[in-house]
Order: sequence, then structure tokens, then C-alpha cells
Amino acid sequence: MGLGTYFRSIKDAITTIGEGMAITASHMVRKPFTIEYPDRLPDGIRVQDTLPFRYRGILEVDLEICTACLACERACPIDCIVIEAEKDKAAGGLVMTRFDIDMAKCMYCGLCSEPCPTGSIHHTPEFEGADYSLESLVRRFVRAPTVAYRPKKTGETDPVIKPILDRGMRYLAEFAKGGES
Amino acid sequence: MAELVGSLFAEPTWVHYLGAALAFGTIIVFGLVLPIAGITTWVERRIMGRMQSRIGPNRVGPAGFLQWLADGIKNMLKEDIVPSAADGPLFRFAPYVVMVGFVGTFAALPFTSALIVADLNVGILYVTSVTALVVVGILMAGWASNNKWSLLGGIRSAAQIVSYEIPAGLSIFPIVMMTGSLGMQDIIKLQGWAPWSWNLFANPFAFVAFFVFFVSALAEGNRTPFDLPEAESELVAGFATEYSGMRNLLFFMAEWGNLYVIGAIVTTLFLGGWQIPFTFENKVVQHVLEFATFFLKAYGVGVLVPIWLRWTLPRIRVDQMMSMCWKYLVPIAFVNLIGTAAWMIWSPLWLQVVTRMVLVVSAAAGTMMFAHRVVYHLEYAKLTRAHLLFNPLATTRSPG
Amino acid sequence: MSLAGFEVEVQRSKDDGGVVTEDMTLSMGPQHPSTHGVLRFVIRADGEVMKEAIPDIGYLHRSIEKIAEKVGWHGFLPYTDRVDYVAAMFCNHGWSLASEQLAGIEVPKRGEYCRVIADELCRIHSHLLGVGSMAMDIGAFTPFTHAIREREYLNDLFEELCGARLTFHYMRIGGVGWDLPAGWIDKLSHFLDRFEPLIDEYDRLISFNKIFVERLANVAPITAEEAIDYNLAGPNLRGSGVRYDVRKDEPYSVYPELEFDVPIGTGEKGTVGDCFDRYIVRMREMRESCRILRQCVVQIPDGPVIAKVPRNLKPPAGDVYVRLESARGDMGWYVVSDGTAFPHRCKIRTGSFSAISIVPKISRNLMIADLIAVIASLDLVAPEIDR
Amino acid sequence: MAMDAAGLHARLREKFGDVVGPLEGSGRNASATVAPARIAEVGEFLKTDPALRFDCLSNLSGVDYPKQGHIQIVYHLFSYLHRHAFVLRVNAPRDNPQVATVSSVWSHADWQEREAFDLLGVTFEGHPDLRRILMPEDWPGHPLRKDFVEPESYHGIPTSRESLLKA
Repeated sequence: MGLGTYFRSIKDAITTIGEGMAITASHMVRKPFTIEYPDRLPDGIRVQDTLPFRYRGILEVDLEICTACLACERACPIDCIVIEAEKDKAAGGLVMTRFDIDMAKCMYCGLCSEPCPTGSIHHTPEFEGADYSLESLVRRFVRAPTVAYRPKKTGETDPVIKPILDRGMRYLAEFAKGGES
Repeated sequence: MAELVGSLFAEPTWVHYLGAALAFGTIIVFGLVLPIAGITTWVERRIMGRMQSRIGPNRVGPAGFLQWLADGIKNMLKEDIVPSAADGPLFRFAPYVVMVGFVGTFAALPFTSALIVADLNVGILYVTSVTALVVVGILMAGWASNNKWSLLGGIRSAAQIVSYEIPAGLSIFPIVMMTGSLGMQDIIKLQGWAPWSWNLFANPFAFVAFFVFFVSALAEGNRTPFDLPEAESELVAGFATEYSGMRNLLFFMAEWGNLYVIGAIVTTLFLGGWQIPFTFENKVVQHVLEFATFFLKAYGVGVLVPIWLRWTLPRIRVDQMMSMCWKYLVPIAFVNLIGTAAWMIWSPLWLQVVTRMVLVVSAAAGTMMFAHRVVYHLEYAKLTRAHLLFNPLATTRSPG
Repeated sequence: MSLAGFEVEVQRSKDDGGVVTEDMTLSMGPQHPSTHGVLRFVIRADGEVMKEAIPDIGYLHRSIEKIAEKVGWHGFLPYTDRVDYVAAMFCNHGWSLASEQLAGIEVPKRGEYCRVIADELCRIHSHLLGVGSMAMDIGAFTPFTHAIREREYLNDLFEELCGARLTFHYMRIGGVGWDLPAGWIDKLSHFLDRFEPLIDEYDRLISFNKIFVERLANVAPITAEEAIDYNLAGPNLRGSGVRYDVRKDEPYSVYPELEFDVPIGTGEKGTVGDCFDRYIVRMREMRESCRILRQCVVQIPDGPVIAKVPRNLKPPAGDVYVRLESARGDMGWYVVSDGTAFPHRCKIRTGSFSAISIVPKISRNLMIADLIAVIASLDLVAPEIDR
Repeated sequence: MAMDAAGLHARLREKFGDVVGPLEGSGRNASATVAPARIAEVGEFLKTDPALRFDCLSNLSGVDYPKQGHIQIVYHLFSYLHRHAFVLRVNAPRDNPQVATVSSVWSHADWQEREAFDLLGVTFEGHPDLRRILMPEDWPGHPLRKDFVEPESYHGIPTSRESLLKA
């Protein structure tokens, strides 16, 4: 090691360390990037409300517009959705007796909401899913046997179902549609 | 302190002296040492947070200030685990050795012109030798843990502290030579309040010795870039890997408290100690101002600058640490020693005055250049759409 | 002495002037702060100097290749996110490319551009973590948080694009799952505007810091021949001075339409192929990715983003081997179809797998601290090794 | 100079004759089948021949074909020097698959062969260190074989959990 290298390495060390210290010092007065979770958002706003529409959080089923077509059950690669529905002439169509989703298994891939014809099964921005037991992570949507929704050719007019269906269709519209290149 | 006891008791016996020593020791340890170490953890975390575009602790107390108390209490309440394969007595004893090595230095550290536990005539020698006790504790901890990572940490620490004692000691000698005394108060009394009367600018060799001493002191205090004994990405947590609860807390307290010790020594040796420009009739005012001066200097140099360095620099490798000591610091320290001696013999008065001025001006110029770089980086930050926030105690940031 | 399957020879040597010394066997990992996931190294060391470091992998083996045979062509896509969860886009892309080649599906132009945008963002995303955690392993914590800060911005972009921050599942066989949302391109441009100056700042803060350079330069150099022999890929290969980039040399997607350079290691601070070269190549690749992204933002055409693909896809029998440039280099997907709705076999050749296999060779006679630098500089990601 | 698949194949046939099977496929996926015992020689030739110079083994994968009764080892070769690629296939019988090792030719093959041994049970003769690499040492069977049945439990740890969705 020559004397030149010796002193150059001392000089290098001093200048580069000084430069680094100048940068960290300048960060002392830059605005922090982190935000405090979750209690420092303006009143009435939850973190979930600030997430984008496409956010893939915990699955939710709007039973009012579910057609019991089983497309989601078939699409799910890990079989975490189970639907039971039977034809019942008296009730006027398919009657769902079971719509369970095992959120402990779900990997939030979104493959189930893609083929849904009405946007009934969709991801919500809700992400706080911690719980004390595996059983309580199973979401059971059908409380009592429910008649499946049948899309009307003339468009939905029921004031209760209309906003739900609109939301579902808006959710579906986000997905890319297959087209020829 | 003997005078103090003599003025309080008519016929002081050894019981009185022992009682006084214990009382004074307790006051220093609980009133000064522990809060300094604790608050330093909070200061460090706040500074590091802002340097890293974060906020830092902000939940316990105003601006998260009580975080250090919460952490301390939590650590004390935690289970004290002694690994079954560890050497039990040594394992339990090691943190106390480290603690003694750290607290013991306060006996000879000055706080004001009068407030010093024992103004030993070998003060600086005492401080450096008591500090060396820390290495024994760390080595004990590393060995007794019966963990290979701990052992490596302990061995590294021994090698590091023993090596860096040499440049550190050699950098103290120029000052001792200039003062002609090893006493802490003597060294301070020879300096003045103004920067140009500090030992730091006394001659070019003392100026270099300051940096050599500072770097060596960092290494002895196990601070980045020399935190090899507990290098968390290499040795898990080094010598402290197996420690938990209260014993772990003692190690960390010693680490953070040692920063202040470094600062106090540097202030004493190079930065004019407690010297203030005025004398007051009221002794209390006088001592409070002296204490504040000393404390601010020691805290700034010994605590804030190492924290700043720590959150800027990477860690050096163990062989580089050695080569830095033996190839760079030790030769430079020797040159300083001989140079100071030569300077004291041969330099004429006019040269001494001119040198002082040149050194002060160049130090000021260096600081200005550095400040210019900081401003440059702030301007540069505008390119990255960064916003500025000057409040150091800011606790939150609204989203957006 | 046997240590979990490894016959470790205890050696006693007398070379230190008659003092009998014994090698120390260290088990680094699977729970160690800088083994990036769950790797394990069995180290035989003489003090701080390693005589050998044997990697022990498999702690994160999730049998993804077996799962591929059970879940069908579309259903396997979300699993590919988990192959390399630091850069999930590339695995999405690889599986989609393989399936498309088997089934003869052509992706619409806009879809290809969406893929390239997502890929390059993901490359920055992954390299940021790579260089950031490298700085942290060397002991500098602040650069890591600065890198994570930028990564957070990217996470928000991805979240808006595909609804997830880590396991994207953005691409589909035949294109991408979602078109770019309204206003997203502006956000992307905004990110690029702020990010490019930040790379310079990052360089000033850490890349050329004397201590950092000293820790990396001349450590564990890999020659070009060794790199090719061990099939290193991506930045690790280019760090050794081999100018090879799948995007450039065997172009796929719309990369032929884009202009970019392939940075290689030149040994500017030490020898060619040392840790510093591998590091600096990553830094420079981020700039190139920014350049590609800027071109994509301008060139992206209108149109559909996904081709019509049957839900019940049954590609004709055959096999295909596709290569693409992931963040950790040339990623190979060997996929065999037997004409049914389930793949017959899927083999993923990843950059980290070959990178870790060279560790025993290059880590001889290094310090233990150097092994950390080597692991970090190879940018090992445990899930990608074990799959 | 990069060679096309036909040229590569012709060069191999010229050297090894019938050991190398007919050319299948084209372009980057052009392949030829090689006898299991001769693969090391073929590999050595491919690597050292100045016109071929396959300096890199990109990928080595094993595929189980229970219907055909063999396990196929597929070698994807690539030349960084000439920038051409070729695929070799080796069929080994399922009940006792034995293939000559190429780990002495390409260092990368060392770990790739260990993986094939681990997951498919192919024995690579002459391999210096043929141990399991991904699965635990005492794992029963080879998981990527089509007839592999996952054991109920491993060291008393169940390998799957009861589905919560069973009625």
C-alpha cells in the first residue's frame, strides 16, 4: 500500500461518511412517511375506507343477488367455498341451504369473483380478520333457506336489490373482458 | 467529598463516610445515570425515526417521552431466563460487572467546578481503567451463555476493546502532557470558555488526537460502525443473545450510559469542560450554569453524534476493525504524541496563536461546508417531492 | 459428529505453534436475522474464518410443483404468487407465458404492455428490497427504511392495480386481469419523477460509502465461467461481467419495442464479479426499469387487455420451456401438458436455487460477516429456492 | 456461431450415432432422446466441442410418465458463447430409474440432480453427494411421482387438517 493510497482512503472515508451524514441530517426535517395505524385518520374514516375499490380483502356474499350458479365454487382452486342449492318448484327456483366460505383457507386470489354473473361474491376492503379459532373463520352466509336470485330481462326495479346489483355489476366491470387481439 | 462530610458531622467516623458515599452513589445512579441512559434510548429512537422517514415512539406520554420508562418496567417484569446449559453464576454475575465498569466512571467525572465525587489526581487514568472492566463483563457474558454466537461476540469485544485502548490512551497523553496533570479538574481548568482556548485547537496534533480519541471511544463503547460484539445481522445479538429481562436491560443501560461517559471524557479533555465566561456571586447559579454547559457539550458530542453516526453508517468487518486500529489509528496517535512533545518544546508563541486561529477558522469552515451539504440535500429533496416538517416532537402525520 | 444429517468432520490442527485447535461448527439459521426467510447454513469455522459453509434448504418447501398438477391451469396462477413472493409478477408472467405457448393463445398488445409495466414495477419493488436488506445486513439500517419507503409507494400502486400488495395475481392466461385504472398512469409518472432522484440519493447515502465499499469489494468474486457453470442468472450473472439479459437476448412480450441497456459488473471497486458488482448492477437496473416504464407509459396502445380464453382450458399435449427475466434473473418454466384440464408437470427453475448452490464454493476462507454479505449480494429469496 | 436445431442434431448424430434419437420439435424446444447410460458422455461432448459449447445447463427436470412406464429427465442446455439452445431427453424405467450423472460436466447439475432424486427417486450414478435436498431425510417416497400418496402424518404431526366445510 503506497502512501498515496493510504491518505486517499482516509480522505474517501471522511468525505463519503460526511456525505451520508449530511443526507441523514437533511432527513431530520423532512416529513415522515409513515402514518399512525389506525387512530389518527380524520374522525369517522376507517383505514378500510381509504383502500381502492379493487382491494382484495375478506370475501363477502350479497345473498340477495346470488344466483346459486356455483361458478365460484368451481373456480376456487382450494375448494374453500361450499354451496348447497336444490330445485324447489314451490319456492320458485333454486333454494340455497348453504353458502360457506372458509376464510382460514382462502388465499384472496379473486378467482371466485371473476366468473360471478351478478357480482354477488366479492372482496371487501376489510382486512382485519384475526380471530381466536379456526371455526369462527368460516363465514356462513345462509342463515335460513333462501331462494336464489333470478336476473330479470327488463332490468332490476326492486329498490332494495337495485343498489346491491349496481354495486355488483360495477365490481364486475373492473375485471378485464376477454377480447380478440 | 471529605470536606462535605466533615462539615456535616462533628467527628466523622468511617461509618459516616461510608453512609455518605452510599447516599451520594445512590443519588448519582438513580438521579443521573439511569435517567440519562433511559432518556437516551428515547432520544435515539426519535432521531432514528426521523432519519428514516418514520416518527418513532409516539404513544406513551407526550411525544412518546415515557417510552423509556415503559420499556424499563416491562424489562424488569419479564422472566429472567438462565439457559440450562449456561454457567449459571457467571451468567448472572456478568451484567453487574458491566454495570460496575460503567457506573464506576461517574466517581471521577466532573459535573461542575466543585461537583465531582472524587477529584482524583489520576482521574483520567482511573476512568480509562474502570471502563476496561466492561470488557471483562462482556467476555463473561459471552462465555457463560454457552452459545457460539455469544462467545464470538464476547471474543470480538475483547479483541476490540483491548486494541482500541491503545489509540485512545495515546490520544489522551498529548493533553496530559500539555496540562501536566492527570486530574480531570486540572485539565479543565487549563482551558477557557471560548472555543479558541480549548485543548482541541491548542495545536494541530491535539486536533487530530480529538478525532482519534473519538473514533476509539466509539469502538470501546461498541457503537456503530464498531458494534461488532452485538452485530445483530451477523451474531444474532452477540454476547447478549441469551439474556432477557432485567439482565438484558442492564447491558443496554450500560451501552447507552457509556455514550454519556464518552462525551464527558471528550468534553473534559478537548472541549473546555464546564468553563463558562462569567462568574456569579450566587454559587447555585454558577454551578447550574456550569453543569448545563458541561452536560450539553457532553451530550451533544457523546450521545447525539454517535447516534447520528449509528443510523448513517454500515458496520465494518472484524479484520477491518483491527487493521483500522493498528494501521491507521495507532500510527497517527503516535505521531500526535511525538508531535505534541515537539510542539511544546519548539513552537514559538506567535506560531501557537496563529495555529489556534487557523484551526478554529478551518473547523468553522468545515462546519459551514457540511451545513452547505445539508442544505443542498434539502433542496435536492424537493426533486423527490418531499415536504419539510421542522417540529422535532411531531407525533403523527396525516395521510396524503 | 452428525449435525442434522450433515456429517461434519471435526478437524484438529496443530499449525498454530503446537496449540491444538478445534474447528467450531455453527448452525446459522433457520432462525437467524439475516438468512432472508428460512435458510440454514452449517458453518465450519476456525474462529471467525469459515472453512466451509454448507447450505441446508427445504425449510420453506411447499410442494408448489405438486400443487400445479392438482389445481388446473387457471387455478395455479395464484399459487405462482407464492413461488417468489418478493417478485410475484414474474411468476405470474412465467406461468401465463408457458400456458399461452402450449395453448396457442395470443395476448393483445395492450395486455402485453400492462404486463411489462407490472413486471418492471415489480423489478424495482424486488430490487429495492434486495439492496435495502443488503444495506441492513451490512449494518446500515437507514438505507433499508428508505428503500422500504419507496417500496410502500409501489405497494400502493399495485394495490390500486390489482387489489393486493404482495401476492398480486394480476396476470391471467391470455393477458391481465384488470386494465389500468383511471388516473393510474399519472400516479406512475409521479412515482418515476420522485424515484429517479432518490436512486442518486441512495447512491450517495450508501452505495459509495467507504465502509460499505470496503465490506463488499473483492469479497467472494465469481468469475464469468463459474457463474455460467453454476447457471447463475440475472444480476448475479451480469455482476460477473456476462452481458446477458433474457429481455434483450431472447425477447418475449413487447421488450423488442423498448429501449434499455443491460448494466454489467466491471469491477469498479475491486474485482469483477465481487459482491459490490452484484449490488451495483441492481442499483443500475432500477434506473433501466424506470427508463422502460417511461417508454411504456407513452407507447401503451388502446384495446383489450386479455384474449378470449376458455374457462376450462385444455392445452394440447406437449411440453414447453419458457424463460423470462425475473428480478432474480432467468426464470425457467418447464411445463408439460397431457391434454387434460390439469398440467402434467411443472418445473420451475429459479435464480435463487442456482445462486445458493454456489455458496459453498465461494465462501471458503471468508469471514462469517462476509457470508452475510454474500447471501445478501446473491439476493437469495428462500421461497424461490424451496418452492 | 449459433447453430440451428438440425445442425446441432446432425453434429450429435455424427459423433454418437444411434445413441442419440431422432430430432423432435423445432427452435428452442428442439430435442433428442439419449440413452440413460451415455448422457454423461454426450454432455461432455456438448460442452467441450468448440462448435457446440453448451456451457450452461439451464434446467434439469424429471417428469413421471406412468402410462409409458418411464421417468423422463429433460436437460435444457444453453450456450452463452454461441447463444443457441438444445434439449436432451433421457428415459429411465420407472421401477429402477438410473441415469448417469452430469454433475461433473455442469456444476449446476449437482443440485438439480439431487432435487430430481429427492422428488422423483431417480438415481444418478456417480453423483458425489446424492442426498435429499428439499424433503426431510426420512420422508417416505418421492412426492412428484404420480402414484405418490401423502402419509397421514409425519412424526406424529398430521399432514392435513380436517376441512371445516364438511357438512
